[in-house]
Amino acid sequence: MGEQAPIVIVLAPLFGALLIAFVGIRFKALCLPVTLGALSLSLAATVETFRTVLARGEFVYLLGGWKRLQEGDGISIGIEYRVDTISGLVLLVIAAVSLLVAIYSRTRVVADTPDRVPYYYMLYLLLVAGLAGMTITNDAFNLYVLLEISSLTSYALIAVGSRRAVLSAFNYVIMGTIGASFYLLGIGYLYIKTGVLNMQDIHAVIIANDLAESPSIRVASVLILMGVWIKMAFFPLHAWLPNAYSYSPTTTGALMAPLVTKVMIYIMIRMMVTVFGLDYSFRATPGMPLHWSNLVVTLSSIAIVAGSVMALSRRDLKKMLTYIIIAEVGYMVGGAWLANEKGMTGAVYHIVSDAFMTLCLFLAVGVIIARTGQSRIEGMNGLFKKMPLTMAAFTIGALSMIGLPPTCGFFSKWYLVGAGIEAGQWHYVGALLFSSLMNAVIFFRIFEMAYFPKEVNEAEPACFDPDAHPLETLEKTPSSMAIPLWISAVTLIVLGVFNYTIVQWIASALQSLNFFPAAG
Amino acid sequence: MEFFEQLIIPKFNYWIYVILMMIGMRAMIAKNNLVKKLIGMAIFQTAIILFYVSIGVKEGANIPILDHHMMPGEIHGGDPVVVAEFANPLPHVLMLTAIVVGVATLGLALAMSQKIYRAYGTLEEDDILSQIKLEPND
Amino acid sequence: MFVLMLPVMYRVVLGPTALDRIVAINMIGTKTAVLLVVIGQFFDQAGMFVDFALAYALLNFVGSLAAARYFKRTRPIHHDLNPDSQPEPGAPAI
Amino acid sequence: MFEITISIISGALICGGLVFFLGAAVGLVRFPDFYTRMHSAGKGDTLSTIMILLGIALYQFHDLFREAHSLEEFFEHFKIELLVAIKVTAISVLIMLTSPTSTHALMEAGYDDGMEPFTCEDEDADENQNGKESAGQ
Amino acid sequence: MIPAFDIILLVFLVVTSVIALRVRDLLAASMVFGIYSFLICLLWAEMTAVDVAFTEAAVGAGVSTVIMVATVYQTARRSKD
Amino acid sequence: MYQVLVFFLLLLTWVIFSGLFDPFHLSLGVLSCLLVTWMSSGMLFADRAASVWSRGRQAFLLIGYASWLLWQIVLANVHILKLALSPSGLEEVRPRVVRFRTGLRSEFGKFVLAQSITLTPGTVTIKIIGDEFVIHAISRLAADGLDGAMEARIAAIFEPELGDHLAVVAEGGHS
Amino acid sequence: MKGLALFAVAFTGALLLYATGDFPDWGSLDSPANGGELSTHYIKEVRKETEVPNIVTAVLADYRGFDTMFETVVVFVAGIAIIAVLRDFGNGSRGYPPALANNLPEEPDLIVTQTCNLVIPVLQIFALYVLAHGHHSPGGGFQGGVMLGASYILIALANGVEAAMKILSERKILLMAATGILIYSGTGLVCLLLGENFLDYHVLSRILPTDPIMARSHAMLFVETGVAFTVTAVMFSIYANLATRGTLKGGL
Amino acid sequence: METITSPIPLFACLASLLAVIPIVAFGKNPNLRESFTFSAGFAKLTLVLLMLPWVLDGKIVEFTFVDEIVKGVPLQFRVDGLGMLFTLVASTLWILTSLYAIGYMRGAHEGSQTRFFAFFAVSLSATLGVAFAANLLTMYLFYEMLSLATFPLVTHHQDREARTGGRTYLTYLLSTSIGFVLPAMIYCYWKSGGNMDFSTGGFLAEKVGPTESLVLLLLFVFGFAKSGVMPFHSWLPNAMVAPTPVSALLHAVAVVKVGVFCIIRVFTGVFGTDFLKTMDVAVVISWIAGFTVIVSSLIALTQDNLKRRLAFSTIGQLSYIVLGVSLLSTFGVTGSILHIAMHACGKITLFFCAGAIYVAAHKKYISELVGIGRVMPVTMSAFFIGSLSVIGLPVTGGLISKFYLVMGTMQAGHMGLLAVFLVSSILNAAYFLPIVYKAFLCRPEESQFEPGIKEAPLACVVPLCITSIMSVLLFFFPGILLDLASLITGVGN
Repeated sequence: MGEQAPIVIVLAPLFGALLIAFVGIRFKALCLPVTLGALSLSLAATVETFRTVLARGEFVYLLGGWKRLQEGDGISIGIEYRVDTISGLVLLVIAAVSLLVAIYSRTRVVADTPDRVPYYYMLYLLLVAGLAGMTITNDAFNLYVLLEISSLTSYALIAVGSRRAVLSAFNYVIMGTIGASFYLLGIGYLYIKTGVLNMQDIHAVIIANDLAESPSIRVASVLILMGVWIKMAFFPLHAWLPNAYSYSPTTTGALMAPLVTKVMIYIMIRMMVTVFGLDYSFRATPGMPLHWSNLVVTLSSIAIVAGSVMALSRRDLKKMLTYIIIAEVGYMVGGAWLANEKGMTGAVYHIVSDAFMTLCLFLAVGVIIARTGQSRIEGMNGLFKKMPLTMAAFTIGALSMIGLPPTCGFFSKWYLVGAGIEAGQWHYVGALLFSSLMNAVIFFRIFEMAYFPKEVNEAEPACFDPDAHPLETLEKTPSSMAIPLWISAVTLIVLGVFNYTIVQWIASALQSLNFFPAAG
Repeated sequence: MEFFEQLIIPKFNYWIYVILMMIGMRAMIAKNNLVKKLIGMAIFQTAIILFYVSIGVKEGANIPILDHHMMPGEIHGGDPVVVAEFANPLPHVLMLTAIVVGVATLGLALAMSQKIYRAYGTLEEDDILSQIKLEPND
Repeated sequence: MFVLMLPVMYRVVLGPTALDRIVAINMIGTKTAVLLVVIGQFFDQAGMFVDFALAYALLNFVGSLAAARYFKRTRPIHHDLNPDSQPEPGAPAI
Repeated sequence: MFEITISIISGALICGGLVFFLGAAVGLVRFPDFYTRMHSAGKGDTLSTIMILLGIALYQFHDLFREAHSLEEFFEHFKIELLVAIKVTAISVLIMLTSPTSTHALMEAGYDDGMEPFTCEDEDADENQNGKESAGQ
Repeated sequence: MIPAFDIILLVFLVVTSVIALRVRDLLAASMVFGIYSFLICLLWAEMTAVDVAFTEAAVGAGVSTVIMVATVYQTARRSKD
Repeated sequence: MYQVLVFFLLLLTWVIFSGLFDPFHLSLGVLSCLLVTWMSSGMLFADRAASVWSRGRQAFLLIGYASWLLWQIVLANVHILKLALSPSGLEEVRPRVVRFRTGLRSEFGKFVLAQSITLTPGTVTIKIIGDEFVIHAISRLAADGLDGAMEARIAAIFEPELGDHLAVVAEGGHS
Repeated sequence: MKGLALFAVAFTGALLLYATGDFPDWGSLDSPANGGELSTHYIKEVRKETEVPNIVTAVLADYRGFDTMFETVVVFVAGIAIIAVLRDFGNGSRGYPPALANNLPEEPDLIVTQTCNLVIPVLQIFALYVLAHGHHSPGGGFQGGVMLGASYILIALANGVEAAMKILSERKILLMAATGILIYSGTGLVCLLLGENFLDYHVLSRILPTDPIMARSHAMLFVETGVAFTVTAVMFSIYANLATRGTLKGGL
Repeated sequence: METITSPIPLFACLASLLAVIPIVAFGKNPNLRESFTFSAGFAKLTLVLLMLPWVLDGKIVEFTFVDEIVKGVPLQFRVDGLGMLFTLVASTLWILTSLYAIGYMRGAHEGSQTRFFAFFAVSLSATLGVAFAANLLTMYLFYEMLSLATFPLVTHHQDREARTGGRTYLTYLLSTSIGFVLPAMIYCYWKSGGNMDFSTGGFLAEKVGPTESLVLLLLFVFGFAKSGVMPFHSWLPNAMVAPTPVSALLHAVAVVKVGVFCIIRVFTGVFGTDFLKTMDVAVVISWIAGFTVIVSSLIALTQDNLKRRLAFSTIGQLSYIVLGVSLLSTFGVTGSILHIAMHACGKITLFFCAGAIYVAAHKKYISELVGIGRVMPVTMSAFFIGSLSVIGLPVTGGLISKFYLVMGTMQAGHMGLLAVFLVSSILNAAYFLPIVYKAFLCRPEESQFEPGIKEAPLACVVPLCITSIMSVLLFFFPGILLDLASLITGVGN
């Protein structure tokens, strides 16, 4: 079982989707159990894989049994999966988050998309399969295919929402296609110079033929980065994200917001580390006036500040959260490009923690919307009294977002700030702190609103368009929503307290890399 | 002139692909009509496919299908395969996938544009935006 | 053959109406099938290329049929010489 | 000898096809309205395609008598070439079937679309039993 | 590959793509896009990528164009640009 | 019976396409033909009850007709060529819409007739409404050429019982 | 917006052209991609390892079979997604503008119908031929599937979508699409159950009466069939939904 | 130094945290609820007292939750003299405050008492956590927890005023802690090579240069804004919108003392006084603190609201402590540590009194208190004792700590700062004694009180009596505190 576990991670959701296609269309009640079963199986396989990785270190699964040439030393002719602790962690996050959101979705999917439940769950499962596959694969092109699966499913998952959702999904399609195409082009540029597609082989060829200086490789790296940045909504390229996430159905937002951008960041890290190599990524290129990584870190500082400021100016909870996501993306990109081990560790750790933070907040907001029927900040009056448990979980998520101990948000900030100090990137440190403060302001504004009783307030228009489903509000929070919310909230603290274990796992994967301090 | 011989002629395909890609991308970003955007998207994707297929071209090579008499099953041993005789199959494989992805994306995007039309009664981006401005927004 | 395609392209470009273009397109499509066979001859692999020339011929038909059906299924547009100035008759008024 | 004959015949067919194609193309440009253009396109296209294809089909056999080591190999070649020729012929049959259909379909589309055919009211209009129909109503 | 074919086709390709994007009648645009994919298909065939060409033929002629026409049918035919 | 016929026709098509005669591919062919027969056998022929022999006869006659038609097509093209290339060609373009009624009953017959009209010089079928054909002719000459000859030939193939009646018309018109 | 777009496009173009000078010449034999170990291996060893003459098919369905499986899933996703986005289950018409004036009553055209009746079986048998002969000539599951789907589209074009839906109903479409992937991944899964890695077809020789190499070849046919199933169903479904605005009634 | 590993610190900390559960669970039954508050308080005090002998023996009690929460830094409790002293004060006063709170809350008919008591308990846990923290990170963790846990207490009334107060409160506390302390802390972590344990010599000693240490010191001093050093002081007067028990315990004892406690920790544990002495930078802090002392006293003079006056007084007194520790002299540090306890007892008395006055007479302003000594003699006597203690007059504990502080100034040789002490003492007297004077010595006819007013409920009066007595007792028996303080300064008593 342990040997085959990596493939089960991807196959379980896939077969789940098929099963829904076979039986779920007729028996709608079976959709959710099938989904849950598939995701649980996937989670189990992930845990098993992760245990194997912890026991044996990085390991490789050969699809189709095509071994590398020359007794395993040569290039890879098939497709392989490669799991190390970092990808294992990301996989764990994907499996856990998707399972939680699936539980959460029990009442929501039926409410949001009453007549297309089976389709929704099929797309849901396939999105998870795509994300997991992206994380685990070691083949640059296979990654593209899986990227497209996850993109297509996410377009559809967004577009099943209100009519604004369709519009934003369309924008997402345009942006996403440009992003994915850039990625594909980048792979093409790599392929034309190296002739291989396996990530490690590409790296080996670049090193062996000393291609790092060649324009093609340089352009390839830019293209891949641009592509991945578009997909992760890195600041100047973020325009698609806020509308897409905030107008989509609750479950979609709760699934995509924690996972999609994070997986893209993981892929960026993967590209930097595995394909191009740190030496390439962080070295000052002679022809360039600007230090490569300096530039990116500066960009990410801008992203952080801009994301926070934009988040502050929103009056809609979901929108606000989406802008916070944009800021958080800046955290991780900047962390990864700080050119030191701490930064990379922090970035990976932040992937994990941010996934759960976002999850917690989105779930909480989902509950709030389900209960109050709208998501404007003004509408949150007196929520602490009305739904104390939800608000408590929301508070934990918010505190984590702000970065208060002992939640995991604090520790990721800890590593990132530490790395920023070490790298001497003061503006990045400043941006991090600034965004923490902004988050504090943002969330305490909400707390205030929710904590203090209602003051005079004119009729607040709902942000949903009038022809969407009439939002019927629930009398009490169903346990299918409360339990995942609380699990995620508790996970935030657990992740925080045991952050060092996680960081050690990350470090064990990074330790073979030869990090060096960035000059300047 | 030397520039011409060195950079343009031997890499003609690559130049055209860049041009096509720019055309497509500009349409994707700047066109007002959603369907036009999608046509631009399709052109953009074919440009990339063109790039890949161009990678795999070999001077004087034939299509990457072995002749029957080269198959060991038919006549044992067969002629040795000369690599230069066959085009590089790998880009073709990759592009098959890319085409499929392209058509899938196109279909989905068209479905969305129909739904947008149903909701807003137009496919022009600026009209839709002006309608949205009238809606309650955050 | 390509030279002969030029006038057809001329119709495609200028066209005045969409139908003119479609006619031209249909023609190009058929010729494409032929060209495929010709290319097959170049590669001395006609057997392979004939297959998809055949596919092409069949599918080209689908394309024109769809276009024709479009006209059949829409309300007639009253044509004058500048069709681009015509409003869309089916568009809901919003 | 055989080779040359085959080549000449197929060459002639192909050239004929090209000429017709030229006619069709020029007609497409010169003719005054959609319907007449349709005539040119529909017919010229069909025939030129068929002719070129038949030419190619014949051309398949041009190297039938190339060096063959055995009779078996000869038949092998023959079989392959025959198949290709039949397939090419099949394409032309299909085109013969589909091309007029699409011509017709487009014609009808134009007709339904209310496109005014450019007609000449001849002096002997009454010769047609049902009279002329001005389209579009 | 056949360089002469290649160059002609590529030039045609650029022309067609520009037309497809400039025509205001969306139906015509989608049909021109059909030509575009014919040419692309020829191009692939000429570059020895038969399988790709086959796919492009099937998709471009059989599906892409038709679904675009279907969309134009279900939405508006005129475009502002 | 009908389906068996269809099956063998399809198998013939398959063999033409395939050109591989090893058992593996043949069996695949049989499988596919069965599948297609099952899926869409209803489409090929309208009259399912017709005997094999009558079909054979029809097919045979159809081939003869086709060769005649081919010649007509060549004529048509020469006509077009003339119109298109000669400087005075455009003068002769005198398009008109003609309507006439056919005596053919079967749909397939009508279909073949319409196709033939489209392929013959100067005329294109626009519409078939019931028995009435709406035809666009490019010149007066072409419109005049629309006599019953073709109809008669078709009738001879598909609807022999009609044939005699029509043949007379054809004789008259053809001279 | 326009200026920005122009800038972005120009920037990208310049970037791409910058690298073009670095490329190996077009069509060169010894560029890394063409002369590299990977493609050389595929061309040289394909007959030894898989016994499939069409190298593209071999690479597609075997060496990179996993890619292709997900390619099929992409198609499946597209089908599902379009249904999920567009499908109008009859109760989803709140607040939409009144139905377009476009839907005229259906009147099948004799000529078109007849032609289609003749063409469709040929198209179908040709599609299946393409599918079955993917090993020897260009084509394979995807191309065959698209053509098979196109044949149904043709039915819809000739006789209206509803007529075509009678032959291939929505439920059948879904089942068929899912079956396709099931065939593909099931083939892989059987390999897994037989104790080898996913999609490692040679192990199928234990249950097929062939040697491991031929097992690969035959397994490729299985998976191509799977691809064809999915593609057929989805292509038709895409058309049917788009043509009818998701109502599956009337429409183009 | 002997180390004992024992979970008692954890239990002590958890005692109040766990009490939250029954408090919330029995929210409907006030008496039962408060009995849990009390039992938790006593349990906590008992646990703390259990550790006291060990600490006095010079042993250190340690407990580790998480071995390495970040690399090289455990999540750990370590009880040493300073922490013990602070804990002792806090847990003793909690019991008294609880008693007082019951009286006050019921007397003033406040709502949401369950929430009040629950967060009260949480705050106490956080305070203990800060006190026990073995390293900077653990301390920071509980510091933030305290900020958050007190927010609902500050904004207890949930009205507009509370909203403003709460907003100011959190803005100051969070922005400084995130903006200043966090980067400073991470910088320390990086500089020290992954070690954050408080140690007598300071873990950062010899690792930073003068400029860096000055910047870090400033960041810490301003960052721990709970200490109220100007210019980050204004949250404190604003937080006085809270119910008086909150002001009393938290803003006289727990919260503000946590701030200065942290600063003391930074001086002693992070940098080490010896190391700081080698670089002449701490004097900057001294002057800032001195400035705060004077200015806040002057402002206090102008305040009419009793609680606000007390608040400004608190700001000044806190700066004494900061000043004391920044002198880096043994006496100064000792004085600072002692002042935590002394000022706590004094100031809590004063707050209790203010609360009692409010409960009994609904008076908030000093100008309204003329003659109140006649109707509420017990309360006002206690008020008098408290003022004495805060001013630093005998026979109260305040004298002792002030004595040490002045000694410390002289030891450090900063005569200017000595002047600060003197001036501020005079100012202290100037803003407290008039109140007492007016309360007792005004003519009866000036009294504004109608006859019905009498002493506040017993639950209010008893605690304030006890605290005032404690203030006096501390003057006579400061030994145990000195012992504890000497454990930090390393000087035998």
